[in-house]
Amino acid sequence: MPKALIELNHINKSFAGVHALKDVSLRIDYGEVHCLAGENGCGKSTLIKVMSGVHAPDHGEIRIDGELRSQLNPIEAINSGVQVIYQDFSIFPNLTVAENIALNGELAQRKKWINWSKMRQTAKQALDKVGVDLDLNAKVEHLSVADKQLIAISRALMHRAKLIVMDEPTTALTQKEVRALFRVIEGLKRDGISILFVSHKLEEVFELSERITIMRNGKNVISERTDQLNREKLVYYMTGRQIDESYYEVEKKTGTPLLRTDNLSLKGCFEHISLSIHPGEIVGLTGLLGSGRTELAESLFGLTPATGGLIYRDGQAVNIQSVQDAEGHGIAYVPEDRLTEGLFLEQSIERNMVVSVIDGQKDKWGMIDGKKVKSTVRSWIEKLGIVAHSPLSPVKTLSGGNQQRVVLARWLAANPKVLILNGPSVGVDIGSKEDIHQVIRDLARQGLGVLMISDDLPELRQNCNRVLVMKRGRIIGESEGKSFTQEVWSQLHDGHDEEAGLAENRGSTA
Amino acid sequence: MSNHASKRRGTDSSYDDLSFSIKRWLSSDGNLTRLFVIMVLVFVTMAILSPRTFLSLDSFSSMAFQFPVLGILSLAMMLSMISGGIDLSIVGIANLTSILAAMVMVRLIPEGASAGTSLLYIAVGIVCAMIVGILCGLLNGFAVAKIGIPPILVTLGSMQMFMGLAIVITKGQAIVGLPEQFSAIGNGSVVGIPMPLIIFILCIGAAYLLLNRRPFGMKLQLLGSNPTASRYGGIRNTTVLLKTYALSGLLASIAGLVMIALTNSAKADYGTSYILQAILVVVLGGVNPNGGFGKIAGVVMAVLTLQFLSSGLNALHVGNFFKDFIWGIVLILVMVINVVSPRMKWKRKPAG
Amino acid sequence: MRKWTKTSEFYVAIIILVLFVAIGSQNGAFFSSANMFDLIRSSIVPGIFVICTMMVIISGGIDVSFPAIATFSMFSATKIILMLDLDLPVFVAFLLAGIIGLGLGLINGLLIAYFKLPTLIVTLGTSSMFSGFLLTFVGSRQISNLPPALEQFGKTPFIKFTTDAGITVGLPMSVLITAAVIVIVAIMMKYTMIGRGIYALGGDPVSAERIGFNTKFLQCFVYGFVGFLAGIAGMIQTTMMRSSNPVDLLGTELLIIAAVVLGGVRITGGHGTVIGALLGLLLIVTIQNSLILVGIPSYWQRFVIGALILVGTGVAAYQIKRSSSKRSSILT
Amino acid sequence: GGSTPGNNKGSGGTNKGGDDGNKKYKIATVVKLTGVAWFDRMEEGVKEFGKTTGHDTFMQGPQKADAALQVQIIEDLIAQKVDAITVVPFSAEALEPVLKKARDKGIVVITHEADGMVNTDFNIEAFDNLEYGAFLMDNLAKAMGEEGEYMTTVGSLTTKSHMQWEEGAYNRQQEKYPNMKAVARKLETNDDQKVASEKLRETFKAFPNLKGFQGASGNDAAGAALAIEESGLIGKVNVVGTSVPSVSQKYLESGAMSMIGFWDPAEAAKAMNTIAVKVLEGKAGDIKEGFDLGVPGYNKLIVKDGKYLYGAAWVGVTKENVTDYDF
Ligand SMILES: Nc1ncnc2c1ncn2[C@@H]1O[C@H](COP(=O)(O)OP(=O)(O)OP(=O)(O)O)[C@@H](O)[C@H]1O
Ligand SMILES: Nc1ncnc2c1ncn2[C@@H]1O[C@H](COP(=O)(O)OP(=O)(O)OP(=O)(O)O)[C@@H](O)[C@H]1O
Ligand SMILES: [Mg+2]
Ligand SMILES: [Mg+2]
Repeated sequence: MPKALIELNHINKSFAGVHALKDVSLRIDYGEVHCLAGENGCGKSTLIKVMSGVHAPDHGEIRIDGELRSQLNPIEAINSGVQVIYQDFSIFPNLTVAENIALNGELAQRKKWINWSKMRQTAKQALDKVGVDLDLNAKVEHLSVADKQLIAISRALMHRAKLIVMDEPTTALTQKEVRALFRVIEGLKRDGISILFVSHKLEEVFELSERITIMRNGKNVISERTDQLNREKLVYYMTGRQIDESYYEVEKKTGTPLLRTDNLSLKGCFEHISLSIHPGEIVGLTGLLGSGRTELAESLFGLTPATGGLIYRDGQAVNIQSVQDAEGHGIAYVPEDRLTEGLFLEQSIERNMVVSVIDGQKDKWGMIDGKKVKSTVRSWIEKLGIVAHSPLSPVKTLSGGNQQRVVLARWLAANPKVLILNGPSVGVDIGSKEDIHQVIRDLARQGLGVLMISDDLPELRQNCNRVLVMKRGRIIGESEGKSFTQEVWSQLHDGHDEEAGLAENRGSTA
Repeated sequence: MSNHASKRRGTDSSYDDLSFSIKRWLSSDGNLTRLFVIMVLVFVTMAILSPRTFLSLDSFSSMAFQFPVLGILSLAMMLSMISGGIDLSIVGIANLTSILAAMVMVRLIPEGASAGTSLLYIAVGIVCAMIVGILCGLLNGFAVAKIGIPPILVTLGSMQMFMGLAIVITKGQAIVGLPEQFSAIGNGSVVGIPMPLIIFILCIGAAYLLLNRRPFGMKLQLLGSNPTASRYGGIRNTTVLLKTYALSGLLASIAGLVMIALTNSAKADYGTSYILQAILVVVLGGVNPNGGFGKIAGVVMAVLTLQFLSSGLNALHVGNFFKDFIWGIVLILVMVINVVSPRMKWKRKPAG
Repeated sequence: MRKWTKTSEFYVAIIILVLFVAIGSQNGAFFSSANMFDLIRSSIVPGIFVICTMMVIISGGIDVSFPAIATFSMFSATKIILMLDLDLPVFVAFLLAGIIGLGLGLINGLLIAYFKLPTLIVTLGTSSMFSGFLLTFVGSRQISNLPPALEQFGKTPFIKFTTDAGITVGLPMSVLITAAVIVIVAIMMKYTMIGRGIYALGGDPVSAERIGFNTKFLQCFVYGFVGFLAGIAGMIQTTMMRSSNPVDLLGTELLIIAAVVLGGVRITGGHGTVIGALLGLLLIVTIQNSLILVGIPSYWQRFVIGALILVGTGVAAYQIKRSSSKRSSILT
Repeated sequence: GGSTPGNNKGSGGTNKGGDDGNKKYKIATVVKLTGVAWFDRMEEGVKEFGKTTGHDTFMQGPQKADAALQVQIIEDLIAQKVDAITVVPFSAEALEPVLKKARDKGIVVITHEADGMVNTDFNIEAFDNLEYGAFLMDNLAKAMGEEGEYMTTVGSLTTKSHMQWEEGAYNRQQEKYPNMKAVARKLETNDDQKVASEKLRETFKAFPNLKGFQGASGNDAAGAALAIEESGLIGKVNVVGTSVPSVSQKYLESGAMSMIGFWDPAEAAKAMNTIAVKVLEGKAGDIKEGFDLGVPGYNKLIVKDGKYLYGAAWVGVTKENVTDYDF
């Protein structure tokens, strides 16, 4: 057998009480695009952190270029040619774009002094590779999640790496950037650089990878050439069950819409938005970053009240100036950035779930009714199939998919009439995603109106009656849900105006 | 989907158990257990070092008169710290409000008032103090929540303002001669329990209900751990912060009232050393200075530990500076043990 | 170039200007060279403290022990030199104080880096320990007769001239030390890997470790360096006051932290500049040293200081909140 | 208060002193603050008294100047069942209840710097505060040639004795020196030399004709003198205040300081302890107008209302006699 670029043999790793990796082995050859797949929490990220020197394994060996590395640390791993795009990006919100991209290169060369103009140059090159244009001097905290992800990607790309590990690099990206990233990966592959790729989006997995390693519950299940696998097999290996692509079928809705907006606008963000959502409808909303879709959602939820136009709930004009107003009108919102906007990471699952309904869980003394809370929590854990050791453990100990369900449960518990979902299945594994979709569809069937913001075309296609496309703060088109394909999307979006070729001005839109 | 869910279900069965068990409560938080052990250790050490003075009834009664003020102030500090802030103005509020109360009780009271009348004035004084305490707290809360000034700056500024106002009002002098019925609060006992201790226990009870049983408490803790998420989660951050600082002000005014009852006089600069002590107690008690977490039991144990240490060392006639030295060592030792002991536990039984 | 108008430094600078004009219009003596020099003189020791505090806060921590370290270092160094009874050059005294400070700072650093203890708790604890130890075991009595070299250094002016009114106006040599510290730290924070590492650490400690910063070293460096600077600052205090007082400086930490935060150094870490921290200090020092000039009766002074801190920070905070909430339009 | 020392020394004194005249007592001295030169000196007196008389004497005090801490220390001392507490209150009013408690338990209480204290067996003052302030003013006036502008500082507006000294000085100036004028009064220095120094510089800018400075806290005069020396104002601005010789010697010699006043805290400690022993031995009745405690400065006590005693223990020190003192 020829020498592998990196070889992990019989790796074991435990955290306080959790046996995260059980005798896992992984081999990546030179110039190979390798995909690591598995459900949330099966140990992918941990395995990656082991090979990048962040975690030391309890047992097992790591070989890079055939050489045994017993005391691997991050800087050594980087110097051995292993670059990682971490799932949480690992970038610095307080530093500039240029620094975030160029700093660890300088660090790896053990530089003592900083040459700012050289750093900016390096950063510019790296960004050009991915084809994005960002203000190099902007602080990263003001950028959107997608931009942050692009920075993390650029940072990894600018190195003379032998292996680039990408832990879910596309979660926050829209179609445009995903395509750009894939082109870059093609280029890297031609240069003989190996890629280890983690993604829950199966189309991406099949499009890119040459070999797939599947993990389950901290163990290897199988490692197989991609052409030997198909979608069904992959899903089965990952989840141990069959998941069929299905579509949300409902009859055409008429009558008073649950929610209707009339020429809604917010200065500088969006204008002339008129849309309506009927009971039982799942309306998709998509568009590139900075198209104003998140701002629209946040206005409907009272976070940044609209400055013009009207909102009707059940035909009644309503004034939504605060989150409490929105709640009062039965509107719920699951934000896009789970970690900062959605979750109280250190707090218990229980608290995370009841936060929006806590005022309704009082006993006659005005105290929190422990029994009521517990039964609410338990019922939602069961309804959504949340896997947790105990509802009292911190929510940060859950995997991404389960965390997403907790946020969903929080708002479903408030019994909303209109549910706005911003990226409902970002970073969620295929099985969980299916479960979440089922929950949403069931609720819609019972009369809930859903506005689903997503970049995931299959997700929109499978779940939505209609899909709206936004661009530069306006709705520019609408499509039947089932026929919403890549082509339709491009047609709607790029056909809108001629300046479509211009680079989007990003960076200023947080 | 339901069969899937049932396959994965592994929820800890003790979750449904609503009954209270000290064992579970202590073991639910290792820090609390360790703090308890350390409190007992300090007590035993002091008892061994000076059994006759430290272990006497007089000594306990003396301690019981000493720690309630710091205890109540620590509760006030704890609330703001859970919200992710800090309240440096508590002592300022305590003095300002108690000076107002004292003025009502001393200056406004008519000459030769009957017992009933003076009780009325005492009540008016107490209510005045509490209302002003709440107002002072609201001022802090407004500056933090509405204007967006970092809490440490707000309360540092308002601390100076409140104390400055107290100096302006009193010209720096003490107000003396509080009615005897009022001093009884500071120096009297009910069935052998000193009044200040009773007031402290009442404050603990109220704070416990508020923090652990009222929705407000949960909101406060959630807000403290992630203010952005709490806004997205439908919590009125402004209201919660206003309430928090107002409560902190209220508790401070209660502490102030106990303080003037103990000293039978009110002055602008009483208890200034309590600010840092309260921070110390609160962090030793396990309250996260970044917000989100805090257990009242921890704070109470920390106050007691400090008191045992302080009275024990006084009994040994060591200098006060040596007390500082020991106190610093104990604080750091506690924290190191908190970090080291769970690590050791994992080593003993991995993957438990 | 609209961007720097969004920074807190900008607003603090504006507030300082407004304050200068307001005070100057009340009393022209405010703009006299004597007064300006006095403001600088008052900032010599706090200036170093502000730099220390800024570094610690940027690194994501907080240090309340620097006054205790400064006092410990200056007092024990003075005592040691008096005991040796040699006519040592003055830099030996500074070096000695610095090294003692470094040692104490490293205690903080090691506890924080290796046990991952919350910085506030560690420094509260060590602060109590250091000053307790000093006063119990080293001495508690003010030293009024300094070693000759120190006394001489304290008396040597850097600049000195006599005004028309016949007052000698000047600055002590130690102002050079503070200036050097400011320049060195400013360069270090901006142009060295250690400086950027401190920012990275404050921005996201986990990521800092992942991209290869030695975070333990960085934390030890920050607290050690700050200890060293505090020791130097303590010795400056001794030479400026021409006596070494073991309870001096204690209790100044909160105001220094306030000055730093006022200057736009974010208490949560990762953000801040030397200029900002110094502006914050200038604002506080100006307020404290101008109340008599403006004619505020002594009974009201404390109240006015508090109110000005609230108003100053309030205006700055409000402006920043407003400017950051303004989005640039995405509409065409 | 109508109480006389005789009926109040009561229980503690008689039942302890009764059996044996040579009984050794446990006497605690509680001071405002430890770690400052002043109270270090007092501790010397406390120790010396213990050594010469054989009583168990010791000194305690808070590490920060705070009434609440002092209350706590006394609470603990009551629990320790000492025979007598002699105390220098940070804030006299704040100690009334706890000292009452002490006396109720039969502990003898002697106070110092707490004129008018109710719950005490005896309060002994080194002197009358107003008179001491006037004494300092006389010296300042002399240095200033009885005319010109002057300023006064106090450690804190809440420190009663400082305020009384300042009042005494101001009253004396109003009475006797009409050509003098107070341009800034009672500036707070927080007992900090640096602050005192800055206050003088600032006041001088606001009032360029300033000729005099009177400081109350032990650090004020030295801070002001430093500023004067550095600003080349020696001879233009005159400084008097309370200080100790070891701190002010060099300024007195350079002329930056005209004169300092103080009383020897060691002697005050001895005086307090002597009175405490007298009361414990049941001889409180001896203490009458003109009584000699056998301590320098307290050889001819003035007695007011039965239990308020005054010595004449202040010392004025100038360049000439500063070397006579070694603390
Ligand atoms: N820092 C940690 N502390 C404790 N336990 C951890 C830690 N990191 C991971 N684990 C445990 O390791 C297990 C696997 O984690 P890991 O992050 O590798 O999963 P993953 O496969 O990357 O998940 P995903 O695919 O969703 O990213 C989890 O069950 C978790 O309990
Ligand atoms: N700090 C932690 N403590 C305990 N467990 C943790 C911690 N961080 C992560 N985990 C565990 O690690 C597992 C994986 O988490 P992670 O978020 O990496 O999952 P993931 O597979 O990447 O999920 P997703 O694909 O949805 O992003 C989870 O099961 C979680 O329980
Ligand atoms: Mg992962
Ligand atoms: Mg994941």
